[in-house]
Amino acid sequence: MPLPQILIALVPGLPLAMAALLAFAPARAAVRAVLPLAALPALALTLLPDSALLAEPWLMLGGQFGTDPVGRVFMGFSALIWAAAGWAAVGWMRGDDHATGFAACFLLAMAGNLGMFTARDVASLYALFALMSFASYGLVVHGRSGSAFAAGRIYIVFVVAGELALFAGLALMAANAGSLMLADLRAAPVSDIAAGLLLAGFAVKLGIMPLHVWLPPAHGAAPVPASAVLSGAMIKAGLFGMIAVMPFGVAEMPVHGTVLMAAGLVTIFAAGLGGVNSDSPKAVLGWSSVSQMGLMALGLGAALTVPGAWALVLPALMFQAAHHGLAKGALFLGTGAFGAAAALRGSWAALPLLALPMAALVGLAPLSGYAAKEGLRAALAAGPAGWVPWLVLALTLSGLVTTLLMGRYLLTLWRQVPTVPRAVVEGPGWVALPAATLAACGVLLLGLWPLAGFGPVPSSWPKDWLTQWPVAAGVVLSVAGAIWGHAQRVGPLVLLAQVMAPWHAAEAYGQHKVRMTQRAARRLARAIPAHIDAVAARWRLGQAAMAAVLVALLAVEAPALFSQIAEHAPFAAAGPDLPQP
Amino acid sequence: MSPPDPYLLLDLGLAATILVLALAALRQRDSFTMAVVFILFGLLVALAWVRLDAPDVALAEAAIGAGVTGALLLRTLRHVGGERRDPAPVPRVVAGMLGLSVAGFATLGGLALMATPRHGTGLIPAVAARMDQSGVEHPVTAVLLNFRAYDTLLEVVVVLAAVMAVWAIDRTIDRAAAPLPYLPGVALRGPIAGAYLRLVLPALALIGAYLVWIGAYSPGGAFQGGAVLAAAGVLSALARGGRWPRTAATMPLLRGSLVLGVVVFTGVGIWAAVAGGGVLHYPPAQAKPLILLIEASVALSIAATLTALFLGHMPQPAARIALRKGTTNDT
Amino acid sequence: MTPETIYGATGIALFAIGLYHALVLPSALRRIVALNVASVGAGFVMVIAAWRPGGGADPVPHALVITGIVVLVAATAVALALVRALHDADTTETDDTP
Amino acid sequence: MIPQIDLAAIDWMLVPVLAPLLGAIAGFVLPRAATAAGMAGLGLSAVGSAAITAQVRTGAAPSTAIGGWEPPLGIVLAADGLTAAFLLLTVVLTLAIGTTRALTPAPARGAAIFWPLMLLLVAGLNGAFLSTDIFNIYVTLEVAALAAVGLAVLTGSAAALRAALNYLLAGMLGGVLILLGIGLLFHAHGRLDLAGLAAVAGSAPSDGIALIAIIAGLALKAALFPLHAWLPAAHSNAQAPVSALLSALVLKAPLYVALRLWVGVLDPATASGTVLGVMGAGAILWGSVQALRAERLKLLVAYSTVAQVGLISLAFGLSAANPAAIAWTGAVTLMLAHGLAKAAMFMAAGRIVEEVGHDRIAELDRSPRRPTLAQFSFALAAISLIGLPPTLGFAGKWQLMEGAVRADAWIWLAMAMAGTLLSVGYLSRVLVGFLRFDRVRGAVGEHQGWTLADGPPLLLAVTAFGAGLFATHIIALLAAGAPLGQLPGAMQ
Repeated sequence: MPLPQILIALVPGLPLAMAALLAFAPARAAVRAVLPLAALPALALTLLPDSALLAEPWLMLGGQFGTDPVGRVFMGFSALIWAAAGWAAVGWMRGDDHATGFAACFLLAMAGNLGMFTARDVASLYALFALMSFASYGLVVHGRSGSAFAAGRIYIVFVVAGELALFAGLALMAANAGSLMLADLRAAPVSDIAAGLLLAGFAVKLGIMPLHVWLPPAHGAAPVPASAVLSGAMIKAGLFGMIAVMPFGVAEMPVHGTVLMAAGLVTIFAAGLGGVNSDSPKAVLGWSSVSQMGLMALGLGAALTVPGAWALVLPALMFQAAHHGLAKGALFLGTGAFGAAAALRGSWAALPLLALPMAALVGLAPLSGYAAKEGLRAALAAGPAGWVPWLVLALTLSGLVTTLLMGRYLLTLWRQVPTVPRAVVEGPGWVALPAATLAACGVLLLGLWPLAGFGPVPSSWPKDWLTQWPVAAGVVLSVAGAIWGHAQRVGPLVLLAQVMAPWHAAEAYGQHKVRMTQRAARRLARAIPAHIDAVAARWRLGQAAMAAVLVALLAVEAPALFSQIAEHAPFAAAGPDLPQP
Repeated sequence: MSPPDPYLLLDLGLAATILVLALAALRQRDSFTMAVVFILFGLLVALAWVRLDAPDVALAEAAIGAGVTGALLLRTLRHVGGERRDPAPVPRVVAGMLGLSVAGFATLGGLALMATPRHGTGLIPAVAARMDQSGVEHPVTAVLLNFRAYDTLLEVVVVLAAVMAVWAIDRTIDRAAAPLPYLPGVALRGPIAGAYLRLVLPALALIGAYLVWIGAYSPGGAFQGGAVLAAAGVLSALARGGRWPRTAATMPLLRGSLVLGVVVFTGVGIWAAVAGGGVLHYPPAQAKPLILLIEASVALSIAATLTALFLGHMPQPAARIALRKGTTNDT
Repeated sequence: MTPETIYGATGIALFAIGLYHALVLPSALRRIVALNVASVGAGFVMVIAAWRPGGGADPVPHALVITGIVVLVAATAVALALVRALHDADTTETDDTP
Repeated sequence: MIPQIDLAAIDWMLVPVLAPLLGAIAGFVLPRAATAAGMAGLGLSAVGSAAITAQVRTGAAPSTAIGGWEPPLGIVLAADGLTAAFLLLTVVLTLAIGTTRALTPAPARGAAIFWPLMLLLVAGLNGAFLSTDIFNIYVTLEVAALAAVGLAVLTGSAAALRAALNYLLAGMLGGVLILLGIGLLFHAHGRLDLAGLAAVAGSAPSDGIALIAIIAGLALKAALFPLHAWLPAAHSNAQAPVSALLSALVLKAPLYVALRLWVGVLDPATASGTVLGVMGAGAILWGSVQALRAERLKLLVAYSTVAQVGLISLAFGLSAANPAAIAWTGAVTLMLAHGLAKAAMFMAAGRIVEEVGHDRIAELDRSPRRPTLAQFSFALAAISLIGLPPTLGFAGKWQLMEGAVRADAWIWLAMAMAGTLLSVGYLSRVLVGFLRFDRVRGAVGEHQGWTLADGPPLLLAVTAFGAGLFATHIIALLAAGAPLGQLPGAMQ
């Protein structure tokens, strides 16, 4: 078997094999120590130019795997993030009681996430996507705390709902297309229901409002290395899924496009509000991810409305995904580094590490974030005419939102220093070095992008420095907000209480209502089946059912029966009898 | 048009009586009367089937459907001393619904049956054409033991499965506290009963053997003969108070006689396969002796299994029974 | 009217009587009897399927009915054994056995 | 001199019936050797089933006229892909259950009688799968039914006796209904072989009534809602290996026969399919709701069987919507998946009860004893039952969905989806208990209670989980040589 095909098999195969090895106690320590290596086949495959095809007709419903330029871009940055997070996890999990379980979930999710970029058929794509989603549950609840289980509960509810929507949508598309190959799916016409189900299913992973509910708590609850891959790599899987199955650039679906764009517009700003009201630094980062995914929704919606724009939108979205993944991964790992530094009494020491990815995220020139925004701006300009001004405005203002969120992030970081395990305090390099690597890769992205084969890097050097105004405004607003908030805390508390009183009252009332409704629902859920049970017993369900079944079958068969009986005339003479022997 | 049937009135009367007896058996208050009416019902059904040119079936219904089932019913009633009714009967509304739907089903079914012409020839020519290869002269026996012998083999297996299931049920009962399994009060003991048994048992055995033998030529056969032999077995068991013989040595012998029919049947089938014909494909020359061999062993097994079903408990070594009778709450 | 119609109707009627009572009767013992009645009804249908006006009946349905009778007596025996065992179990339950 | 035996020329068709039969007799006559005789019988029948499957795979359509008598007079045994799949399922499940039984120390009651009864059950089921004669199928079903009742009482509790009585009465009623249907069919057409009936069925007025009687009888035997009242008690009060047999295997026989009659013999366009589909939908909802409420683990698993049987019979509803489009292979794959997963679940549940000492779901997370392997098997089986990829359940559900989409049967599709969602709900009740440790009093002994008996359920669960990877093979097998007509909608 040639090398590329071996690598394709290894992309999900190596992590799965390592996960299987964890079942053997003697091998556990060794496997946990080489966690980052599991992402190497994917990295290597990214560098191979050819798209190799590996067909496994025996696998599930006939699996086919291969690489193409889009998949390789996703695989490249995702594998980098997985490797860095794995590296950090080696240190983070030292001495943790549940380290083996974490490693198993981590490897399974990695296999799903990296493997799905090579899938060429629906069943494999869905299977790997589901593997990633369900294995991540283990990452979210790893802390075993009440809040972790609460976050996990919300997470799993959304995952199951999303998987159901995806399953139904994919089955519909596959049936329409008459094939299980993704390429055929993209070429076939798609029904509105199928498109809606698919967009909704993948949007759950992307965290586009109103399907974002699970994301901030989950990203906040997971341990730092897990948050990094959740936010950096895994939510991009939703974007890849949409690109892989939907007929972008072919079909024109104005309704779906409009809904997506509207959701994106809301997401960008509402997520900002959510983040500013959040108290935990990692949850703030989660909200920031939601806000950034709103940008993705804008691009996708524009391309659905005007298929011609897809040629521009696709590279812009991929660049944005790669940039955001690397920067966000670095920031999450950096949060861990900050915790370690704070424990060593040198919070400031971690700031340089955080500065670079933060600057990239807010879109400061000449970093990758600015380039990403410029690319997206150019692409959106080809979108639907009526929407373009709004889209561009939203894109510009998103810089302001992100800056505010970063300010909030720093503030909460300072107030609520994240706790880190002893192993990381003793060796801060375990998180600092991977974070720095990812940040550096973010810078290198500008240089490496042309190799991906999607044209040159969008301009990263602004012609007019005034375009940076949202960042400046955001910084000013953040500082002002922080000062004002501080003043409020020490100042006239009574005034604050009065201002906030209606809010609190409304909140308490709402909570009370929700609790009552929940209790009533629970009581009903218990009472109704019990009542039906009692009635069924009293009325002898078993016996009455026989009557019901007989009547139903008779009713269904009666017309044919009557017509046949009438045809044969009742009491007909018997058929020809046998002559006497 | 066929000429009017002189027996038509008899048919109508017989049919009406059968229906009335069925209803009477089911709606009768007293359980014992119910069992007796049910046996009567079975005998009249047998009569109707004789009228319909089905003497073999009639014999089977009389011996097994009425006789064995009736004996089982009476034996159960004796054990439980009357019926136990559900505390809450089926509500009238449900019963009414059921009655309506079953009546609808029956009306439509009856109409459809009337409207359907009976299949002209059935399998009569198919059987007639192959009778000379079957090894026996009686067509029903030819069907049971040659043409559809596989069905009959499985039928014997069903009876064997019933014995195993009954013994499994018997195993679940805690005998230390439960009533003794046998039938006190119906024991056939004393000099008169003994003389009666000495007279009746050989006669029954003779009748059973004759029925098996005659099956090759005319109505009769393994199942009917086996049922008569079972009557002999039950009577001799009643002479011991409804118990198996006490000697533990009877265990393997008893189990052997229970499975004898299946073993011989299967053995002959496999032998035929090894001999080259295929499973249960008797060589025409040996068909008759083989069929008689199978019939004899199946009849013995049927007799043993029906007796076992009637007694309803596993044979136990004598020592254990004595222990149980002596002390009720040992260990 | 022929014996076929008379006994065909009798068979279906017996089946219906048995089916109805197998579902509504209050004691397990009677339900077992009712099932036996229903099975006799099914037997009637087969016996008239075999019957020919001039004599010379079809032997195959006869064999089937015999098989059906034996199968049903086996099932009846098991059901009655269960009735007896349940009776014993309930008797011991009401006693003050530990 | 060694006699030359031509293996290919051996007629394997009766081996899966006669081998367990002889094993049962040997075990019955020699109770001390019951285990050995039982395993030998199962092994020999496994060889026969494998040989038949091999013949089917090569494209041959093996069939044997017993005694050399051709239909319509004689009885013919025949095998196609569908038969082979169910023979294999029987082999895998009975070997696993038998091995568990052989590995566990014998229980006090009914130790010796278990083996002959189980082998008679296997003989009956294999006979039903292989037969092409409708009366012969009735007799084989009765063999299986009586043996199953004998097995169900082995726990010896009064509850088990009561449940077994209801089980037997339901089975007898079903059998009598089927017998009436057979009588009507013979009356009108004068034959009993399925192939012959297929050509003429539907032409006589009484065929409709025969169809109703047979369907009602089979539905009663398969515990299709609302005729399921006997099932939960019978399945939850039996010993664990017996529950596994009853739920995973015995229920499949009437479903298999229904499928055979539906696809091959009766008129599939009949609107009765809608009735069966509605019953299936009711089963999904009712079974799931009861499973959500159940307080005992085994009762939950038993109710989940009710729901899963409903899911399988949705296929009949789909066939009413558009007979040409429905993928029966999906329904069959689901049956196989449910068989494997449910057997693993019941046996794992039995192990959990053994280790923890009770099966109250609400208190499972309080137990300091955690039979980890059994819990793992249960979880894997649950994943297959829910139908997550790459399990066999997923493969089945996927094909069923595709059939539903092609038939434009939106309501049935929504019902199947609801069933999936509900199964996540009730199974997660149990799985969450496995994962929680915060309510344990005392030290947690995570690795207590590994015994050899954990092996077979684990193996079954892994098979149910991993077999989805080889779904194409299963689909190809189902499409292989079909004496009664290929399953419509088979994917190539």
